[in-house]
Amino acid sequence: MSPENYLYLSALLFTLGAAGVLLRRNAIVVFMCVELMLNAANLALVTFSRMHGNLDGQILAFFVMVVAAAEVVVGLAIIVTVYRSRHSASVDDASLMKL
Amino acid sequence: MSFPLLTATALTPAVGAVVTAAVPAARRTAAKWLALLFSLATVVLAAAVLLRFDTGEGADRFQLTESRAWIADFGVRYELGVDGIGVAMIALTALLIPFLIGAGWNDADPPSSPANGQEGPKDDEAPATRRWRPTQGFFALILMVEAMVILSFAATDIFLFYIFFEAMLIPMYFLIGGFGDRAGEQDSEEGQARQRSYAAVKFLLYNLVGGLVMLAAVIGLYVATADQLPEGTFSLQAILDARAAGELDFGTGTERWLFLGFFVAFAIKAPLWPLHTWLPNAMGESTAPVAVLITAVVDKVGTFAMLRFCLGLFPEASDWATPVVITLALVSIIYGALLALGQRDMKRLIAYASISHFGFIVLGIFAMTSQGQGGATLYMINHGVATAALMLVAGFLIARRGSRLISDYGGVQKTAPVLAGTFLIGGLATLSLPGLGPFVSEFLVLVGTFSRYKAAGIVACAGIVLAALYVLILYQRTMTGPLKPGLEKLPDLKVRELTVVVPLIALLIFLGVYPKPLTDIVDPAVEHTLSDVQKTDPEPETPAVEAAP
Amino acid sequence: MIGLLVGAPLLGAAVLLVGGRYLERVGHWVATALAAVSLVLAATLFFDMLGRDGEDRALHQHLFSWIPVADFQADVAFRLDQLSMTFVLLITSVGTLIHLYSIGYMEHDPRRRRFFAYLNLFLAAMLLLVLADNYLLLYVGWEGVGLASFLLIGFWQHKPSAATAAKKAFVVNRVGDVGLAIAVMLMFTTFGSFAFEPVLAGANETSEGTLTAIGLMLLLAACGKSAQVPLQSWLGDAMEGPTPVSALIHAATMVTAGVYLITRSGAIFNGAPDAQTVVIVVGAVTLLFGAIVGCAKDDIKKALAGSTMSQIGYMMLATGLGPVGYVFAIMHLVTHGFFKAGLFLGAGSVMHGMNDEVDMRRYGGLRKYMPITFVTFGLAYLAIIGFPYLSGYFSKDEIIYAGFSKGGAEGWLLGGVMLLGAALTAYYMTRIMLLTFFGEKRWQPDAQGHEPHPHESPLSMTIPMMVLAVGSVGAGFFFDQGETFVHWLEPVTGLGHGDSPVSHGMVALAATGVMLLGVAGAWWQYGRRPVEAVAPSGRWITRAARRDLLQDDFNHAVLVRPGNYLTRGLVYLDHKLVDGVVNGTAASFGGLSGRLRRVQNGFARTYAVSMFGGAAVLVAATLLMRAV
Amino acid sequence: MSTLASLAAETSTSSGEAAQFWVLGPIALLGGLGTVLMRRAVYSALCLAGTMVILALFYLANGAYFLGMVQIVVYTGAVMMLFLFVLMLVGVSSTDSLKETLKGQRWLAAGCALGLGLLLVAGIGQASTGSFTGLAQANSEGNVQGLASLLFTRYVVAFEVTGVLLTIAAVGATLMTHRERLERAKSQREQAEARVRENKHVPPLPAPGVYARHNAVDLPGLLPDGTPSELTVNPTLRARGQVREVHQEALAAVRALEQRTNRHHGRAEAPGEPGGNGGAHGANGANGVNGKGVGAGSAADDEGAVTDAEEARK
Repeated sequence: MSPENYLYLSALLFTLGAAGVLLRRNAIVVFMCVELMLNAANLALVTFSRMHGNLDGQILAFFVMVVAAAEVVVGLAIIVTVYRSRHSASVDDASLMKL
Repeated sequence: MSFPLLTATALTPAVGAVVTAAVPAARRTAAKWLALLFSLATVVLAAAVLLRFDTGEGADRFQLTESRAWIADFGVRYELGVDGIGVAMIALTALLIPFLIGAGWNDADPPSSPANGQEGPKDDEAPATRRWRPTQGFFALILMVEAMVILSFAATDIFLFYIFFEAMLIPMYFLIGGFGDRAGEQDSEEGQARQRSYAAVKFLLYNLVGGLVMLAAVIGLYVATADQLPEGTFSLQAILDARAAGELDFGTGTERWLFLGFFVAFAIKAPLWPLHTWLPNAMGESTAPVAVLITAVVDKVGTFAMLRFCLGLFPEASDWATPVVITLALVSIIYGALLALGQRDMKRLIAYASISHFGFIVLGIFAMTSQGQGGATLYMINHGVATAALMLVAGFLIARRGSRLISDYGGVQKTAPVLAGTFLIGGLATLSLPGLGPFVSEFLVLVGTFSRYKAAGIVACAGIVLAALYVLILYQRTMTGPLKPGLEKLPDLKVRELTVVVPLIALLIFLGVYPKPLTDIVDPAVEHTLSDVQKTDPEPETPAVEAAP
Repeated sequence: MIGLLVGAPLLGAAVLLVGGRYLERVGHWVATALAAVSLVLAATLFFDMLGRDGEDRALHQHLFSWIPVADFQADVAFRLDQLSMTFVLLITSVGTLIHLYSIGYMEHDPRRRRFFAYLNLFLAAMLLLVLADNYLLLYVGWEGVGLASFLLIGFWQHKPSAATAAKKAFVVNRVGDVGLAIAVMLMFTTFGSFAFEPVLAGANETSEGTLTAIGLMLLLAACGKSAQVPLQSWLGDAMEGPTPVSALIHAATMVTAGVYLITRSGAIFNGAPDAQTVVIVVGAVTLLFGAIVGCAKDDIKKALAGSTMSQIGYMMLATGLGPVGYVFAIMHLVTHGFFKAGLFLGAGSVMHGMNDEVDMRRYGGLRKYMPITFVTFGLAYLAIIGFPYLSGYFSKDEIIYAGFSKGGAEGWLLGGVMLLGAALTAYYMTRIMLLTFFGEKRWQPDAQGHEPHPHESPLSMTIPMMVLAVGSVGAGFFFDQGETFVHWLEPVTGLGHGDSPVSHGMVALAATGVMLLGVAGAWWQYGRRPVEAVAPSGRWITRAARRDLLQDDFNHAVLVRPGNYLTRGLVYLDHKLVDGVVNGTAASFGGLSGRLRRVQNGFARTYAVSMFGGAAVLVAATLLMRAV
Repeated sequence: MSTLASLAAETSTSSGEAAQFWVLGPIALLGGLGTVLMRRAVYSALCLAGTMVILALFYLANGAYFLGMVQIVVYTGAVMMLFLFVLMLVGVSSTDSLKETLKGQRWLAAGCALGLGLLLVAGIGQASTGSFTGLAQANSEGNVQGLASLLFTRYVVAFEVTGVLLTIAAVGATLMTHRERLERAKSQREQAEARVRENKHVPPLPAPGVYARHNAVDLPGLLPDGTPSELTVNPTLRARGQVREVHQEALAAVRALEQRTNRHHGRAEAPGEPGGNGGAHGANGANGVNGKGVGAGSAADDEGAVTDAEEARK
């Protein structure tokens, strides 16, 4: 088997994550789906690094993780605040950005 | 450089505007007097311009010139200068404004004050307008418009002209939208407000579109000059010289496009059929002085600019466009007159009459004869004065009765003979009765047109008859016949109103009887314009043998 | 000097109009005095002119340059030659008399001051018209008299009929004025000038076509001012004005301006036979038209108005004949000025005595009540029907003779027409005479129910009537003595001698014959048996004539109604089409933006979808890039 | 460990790895699907955690030992736990309906996702290269050392920046979630006074479930006519939608009990009682009144109760 299968897997996971982001209304779930996409990307990166035989891909994946962590922290904080003020975690309820 | 007289003339009303606007809300009357004062000062300065202007042989075309570098990168300069036409127009503008201020003395008082021509409430009344200062604003805006207009008459730098040409719109917009005449007992307060804002927006949009097209043309002009001359310029004089020296020649195509760009803007400003529909709304909804300001002062910038820029910059293109323009002018003449006949609203009637008159002016300009263009210039002035007289008196009448509908009036001459008389004189001036100013100009325009385009001249003559019809019908319906109910104790003209109207009428008569001073000023400029377009008056078929008397 | 001639009444008008109510009491006297002043001036000028011999009698006065634009040089300059002198005398004398008359006639009118101001204004304008040295200045006077007539016809503005009549008069005149304007332009383009001398001098080396065009335009103007077919319709309604006005403007002076214009432009018409023919036709048609109308009207003033038209038709016709006719046209004009003014003043005094009743069928037997009026009116009557050796007799017969002298069939035709006209004249004038002064009294109480009791008018009214009566009796004889008048005018108008198939005597005989015929006819109808106070329906021709031969119905159908539809249609179009296009554009933009706004629905997920869609497109693009 | 290392070192994948892939790959996919499709957030969180663990294994298989560990420790261990905490804050068992509210969103989403996926797959397929160079010499002196050398040499700047980023994130999160008290907290006395002043809940709220056979907090107490009173349950539960249904038979049993007692005392049916259940939801306000009547006899606070019942229903 060739490591490309990992790539295919990551593509599928990424797609799943995307679909989730688009479909789910619960902000937290949407957030998880984003995480899923990030992980898929990471998988791809790791696989690349293996295919190219250098560690830059892994470094990149590492950074992605860090950033993801930061993002999660802030994002969840946001969600909590929104929930406090609106008593709802649905992304559709926060639809004030229209005329 | 000598004392910048033109700048001073334009600056005075501008300063006046600022000062007037700064008057505290409670001191309305003070603001009025201030505005009047400044406008009179402007008149003095304009008179100085008139005197300093040299009409002698060999006097150079543009005089009292000022020139300062402004935006060096684009060759934009602050260049002022007047030829005979400009002087005349500046004089007209400066002269009219004080009358407009006098006529609009109470138009901008807070609604609490009685509208029917009596003096407004004392200053300590009307607490409603402590913060909002409509009166001050009204007069300040009028002065602001005056400044802009004078500058655009004096600007010889095309970009500079464009700026003032556009900037004029802003105060006009607020004047139209902000201050309606209180004539509309037929419809509700906010109904009026809606119509007013509709009119104002329409005015703005029309003129902005025109201005946009013109801006494109202005830039095009710069580009054209930039790639033929050492460096691009906006200066009218420079371009004229360059063309005279043969260094500058936009190709036929370019020239025609540029011409169109300018012409459309001016044709909107001086409403030419079919771009006229903003005028009736604007004049109908605004107060009488503002209506006069629109038609007698602001719109003149359009015709003036046709004469100075369209013909001066693009002679071949003007020649090329002449048939179309003349046709449009004829249509405007007849069409405006017919629509005036069909109006039920006094002010709209006058507006359509003005459209007809603007048709005459444009006709005269593009007849390309010295009579035609001289007549057109006189026409601008005479029409300004005549419309002012008619419209202001109509305004007084409307203020008394509170309605613009002709059908609400009748037999006024019984209760207010003086008002009726002045109204009639204004009307007769509008139908260009010999002995009053407009006749001279109208006849000159007709002769000028006729000597080159016979058919056009004859068609235009139909305008004379129609003018008689709409004016006399208006007079008959409003002033004669049995007295309509509600007019029983209609007061006659007050002293203030008389002081406004009488000088105008005197001026009309003077211009009708002895226009020579004016023609002496205008003629050289017209000759210059004609030489720009390389035209000469057609020779008479069989020159008369001078029979010794 | 000449300027003063115009200036005096103008000053009067200005003073009276501006002076306001301080002049209420003396205003009319001021006006009359100023009219008299110009009369005196005219007289002095006249005798001064008699002092010089034929050729250099013309006086010129250049006041100031009016409109100088390049070649277009319009001056305010006067020219006083025999022709204008004649008019000046007529205008000032009749004018002064009528001022005098009006003092009595308008005594009870609250706005008398303004009336006199207008009268003065008219005098000034009319004098300007006849004294002008170029066609443009003449045009000023031309419209000036139009304005004065507008103001005076509509003087009783509270009467809608008066206001309408005034407007009608002005507008119809405006149509004629356009003719004059175009004529002036043609002159400018042709001769490079429009002063009398260059134009008339240059006339004979210009193409006939141009001359014809100018001539026709002048004729159009003349038709408007002189109420000739087809622009005659205003004259009848103009009778709404006060009677002195009708006498001065619509009988004696203004309406004859057309004749003056054509005579003045003789040189042009001489060069344009076609134009002359048209003039003749117009004159002939109007002659009959007016006469027929005059026969049918029961309103005394309208009947006289018809008569005026008819008489002016005579003059027109004469001018159309060229040099043969000019002199006699003017001569008839002057005599007509006298007797027609006399007739109108008489009618005015009758109305004055009858509570402004105008229907002749309500008069009858007035000779006992107002003898002076009767006598003066009668003399004028005899004069107009051409009773031998009264003024009408000379002037009219000369014209008829000139008509015959045109020669050939047309000569006979013209002569016949004019004789017929003479007969009709005699008929309707006699009718008026009989209905008004003879028979038994037929008047009833008016609407307010007070019985009119006819009385003679005050002296201020009767004196002018007497003077005019004298004039109408003597003028013709005086003029004809040794052909004074002919020699007087000859230097200006020239004089032609046609060869007439018939002699003067025969013409005079025929004229008198038909005159007697007409009188007899009128007597047969109205003299023998009492007249019914209500007009019988009459035959179709009568009914038509009562309605001015349907001219108004014609105008209304052909011009007014279509005009109204046109304006209404245009107003609609302007709103819907011209304006609609603009508003439509604006509306469409508004709608579009409204639609686009919906896209921004504020749902994060919708934006996310677009984001991912974009991403997908990008990926696809890159892939395609690499593929190709 | 060593086996894995040997796997990753080679330039071709062993059958063992293939087996691992083919076994774990589908599970990972299932986890992803679960994350997307589970109605309850907790479940999707758990699914995600599972997927992440599997991914960690794949990292190891790909020779990224450090990352694999980090994945398990940081991601699955820390981040997912954070998620779970937040979920608890928001309401663990709150389910959100998968019913789509935005028109056409579902189709568009499906379209975009599928299109994207297909494109990616196509891209990979296009870019596929048969052979690959393993991490043999990259990991020669250990994966962690390799990473570290890169991280502290070439990527040091990025490293510092991400550090700053993390700090900022932490501070920001605390700032955002921390709420400053603007006004002094009301003392119990003040609250009581306020209640009396606005004449609302002067007595303590009725207790949950005790009247029925259950005494769970999430079960509403029943009103005399047998309808559940929402007042009785904790608002938070209400907000989370975790109020349990009162089963119909329980209600029926209550009614039967009452009837029996009535019969036993020989009392006639109290008017309105039988219709109680039928019209319960229709006339909830009125029932609320009765309920309060039970709670505290004073008629003074009836309308207060009404309003409260209204609130509860909202």
